[in-house]
Amino acid sequence: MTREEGAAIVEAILFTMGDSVEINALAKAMEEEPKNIKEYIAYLKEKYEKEDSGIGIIELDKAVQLCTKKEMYEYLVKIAKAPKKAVLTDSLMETLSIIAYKQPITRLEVEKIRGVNSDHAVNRLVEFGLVQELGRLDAPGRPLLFGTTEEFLRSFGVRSIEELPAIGTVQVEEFKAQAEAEVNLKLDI
Amino acid sequence: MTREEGAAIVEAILFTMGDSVEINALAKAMEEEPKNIKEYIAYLKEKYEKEDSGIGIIELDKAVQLCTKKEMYEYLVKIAKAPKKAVLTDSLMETLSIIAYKQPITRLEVEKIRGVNSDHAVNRLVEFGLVQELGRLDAPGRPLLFGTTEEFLRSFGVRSIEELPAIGTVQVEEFKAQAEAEVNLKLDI
Amino acid sequence: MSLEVKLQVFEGPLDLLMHLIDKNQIDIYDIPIVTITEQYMAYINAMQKEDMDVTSEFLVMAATLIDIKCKMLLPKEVNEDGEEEDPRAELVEKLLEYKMYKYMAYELKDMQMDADMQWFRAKDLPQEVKDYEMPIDFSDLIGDTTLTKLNSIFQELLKRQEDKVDPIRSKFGNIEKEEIDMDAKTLYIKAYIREHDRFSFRQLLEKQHSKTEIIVTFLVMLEEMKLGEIEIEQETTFGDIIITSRKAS
Repeated sequence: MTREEGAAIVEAILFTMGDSVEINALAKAMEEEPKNIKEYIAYLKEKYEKEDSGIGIIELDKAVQLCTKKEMYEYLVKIAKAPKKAVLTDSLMETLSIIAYKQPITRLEVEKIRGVNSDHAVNRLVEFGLVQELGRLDAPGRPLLFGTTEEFLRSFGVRSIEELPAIGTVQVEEFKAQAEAEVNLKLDI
Repeated sequence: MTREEGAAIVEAILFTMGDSVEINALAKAMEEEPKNIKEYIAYLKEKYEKEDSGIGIIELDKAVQLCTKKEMYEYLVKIAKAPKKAVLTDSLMETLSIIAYKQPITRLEVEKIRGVNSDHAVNRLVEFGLVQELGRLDAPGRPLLFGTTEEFLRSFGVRSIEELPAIGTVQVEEFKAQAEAEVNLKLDI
Repeated sequence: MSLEVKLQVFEGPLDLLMHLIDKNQIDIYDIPIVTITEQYMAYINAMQKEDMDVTSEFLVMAATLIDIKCKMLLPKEVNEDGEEEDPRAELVEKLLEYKMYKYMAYELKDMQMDADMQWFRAKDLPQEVKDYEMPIDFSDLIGDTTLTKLNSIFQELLKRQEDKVDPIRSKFGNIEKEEIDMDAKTLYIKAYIREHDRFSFRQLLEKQHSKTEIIVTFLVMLEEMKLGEIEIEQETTFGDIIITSRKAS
C-alpha cells in the first residue's frame, strides 16, 4: 500500500480506538512490517503539523494515540467538559516522583525515602491508574514491585520514562549552592 | 481567523466531542458567524476526501460529526476484536488461583489475600472468559461474587473444580509449624 | 523560637525537618543539631497538645535526632580511611534525597498541567464493528500454565499470609488501651491516705490492677511526700514501706 493509504488506515484505527494502540498491533491488523507502520505514523505526524489540523499524535513507549493540539485548549474548554483528572495531593506527587525515578520499587523503599508509611499513597496511585504492579521482588516476603503506567506517560506528556527531566547530582549541587548562599546571606546581615 | 485555522479548531472540537455538535454551538465557542463555520466544515470535508485521510465528516440537519470511513471497517474489526494480548501475568495467575480455590469470592476477599487492589486483575480474567460473576453476596453493599467458568475447566483439562489439586489443612499446619520453628530458633539464640 | 499559632501539617518527619532547615536558613551540610532537635521536639509537643496525629515515624526521628546530638558530644569516630565521621552524615543524605524527590514532584506537577491541555477521545466503534465477535484462543492464553502451577501459586500465597501472622503475638489475645483517669486516681489515693492514718504501701499497690495504675499510685505518693502530707518508713531494703499520714501524727 502507498504511504497515503497506510496513513489513512492508521488514522482511522487511532481515531476509532481513542486509546493508545501498540505499533505491533497496528502491524498485525494491517499485515505490514512495524517499520512501515512507523513510516505511516511519520507521515501522519507531518500532516498534523500543518496549520489546518487540530489534532496531533503522541508516541508512548511502543504505542501511539491521537490527541488534540495544545493550542486548541482554549476553544475546547468552552464547549466540552474537561476530562476528569486525578487530583494529586503533595503526598501523592512525592510518592509518584519516587516511583517514577526509582522503578521498579517496593513499598518499603518508598517509605524509606519519604520517612513515612506510604501504603495508602501507593494504593491511591494504583487506583488512579498511574502506578501498577510489576511483579514481585525475589526477596524474603516476596514484596510487590511497582512502576508507572502508560497513563502516567500520557498524563505527564512524555513518551517514555527516559524522557523525564534528569535527576541527579547537578540538582544536589544546586541545593548545596543554594544552602550556602543562604548561610552567607545570614552572616552578611 | 483563516480558513485553515478555523478548520483546525472545528476538527479539534469534533474530535473531542465524539458526538455530533451543532453549528450554532461551534459558532458560539469560536465567536464566529455560523456561515464562517460552514465554510470551515466545507474545507474539512475536502481535506478528508483525500486518500491520506481515514476519517470523514457527516453533516446532519444543523450539526456535524466526525466518523471513520467505511472502507476502513475491515481493519477496525481486526484490531478491536483481536484477542487481547493473551498473557497470564503473575498478578493474573495469583488472582486466578485464589478465585479457583476460594470461589465464590468477592473482589475484597481477593484483595485481602493478595494484599493489593485486584480489581484490574479480576476484570481481565472476566474479559478472558476464565472468571465470571456468580451473583451477589448477601452483605452490605451486595458485592459481586466471582468464580471460574466452564472455559476455565476446559482449558485446564478438568471436569469440575473438585478435581483441582488438593490444598489440604495438612499443608497449612506445616507452614504454621515451620513458622513457629523459625521463631523458636530465634528465641533460642 | 516560637511556633506559629496554626500548626502546619507535614507529610512526615523529613518534611518537618526540611521546613525547620529552610526556616532557619541553615546549611544542610552543617546542621546545628541542638537547635534543630529543640525545635523539632517543640513542634511534636505542640502537635500532641493540639491532638494532631503524631505517628510513630515522628517519634522515631526524634529519637534519631537525640542520638545524633549525643554522638556530637562524644569524640568523633574515625572510619577506615582515618577520616572523622560526622554523626549527621546519614541524616543529611536522607534529607537531600527526600528534597530531590520533592523537587521533582514540583517539576512533574508542571508537566502534568502542560499535558492536561491535550485532550483525547473516547473509544467509538461503529455498530457494525461492535457486533462482530472474534473468538478467544484459550490454548494460547493458558500457554504452559498447568493446574499444578496454579496450585503452587495458591500455596505460596497462603504461606505468605501465614507468615504475616506472627505466631507468638497472635496468641497474646487483644491488647486494649486502658483508660485511666489520672485526676480520679489521685483523688482516690489522697482519700485513702486520709482514711488510713498508717498503712502498708504494698497493700495499697495490691488494690491496683495494672502497671499504669501502680505507676500513678507511686507518683502520687512521691508528690504527697514532697508536699509533706505523708511520712514513710522502711525497715530493710526491699522491705515493705509504711506510710503515715502527717495529719494523724
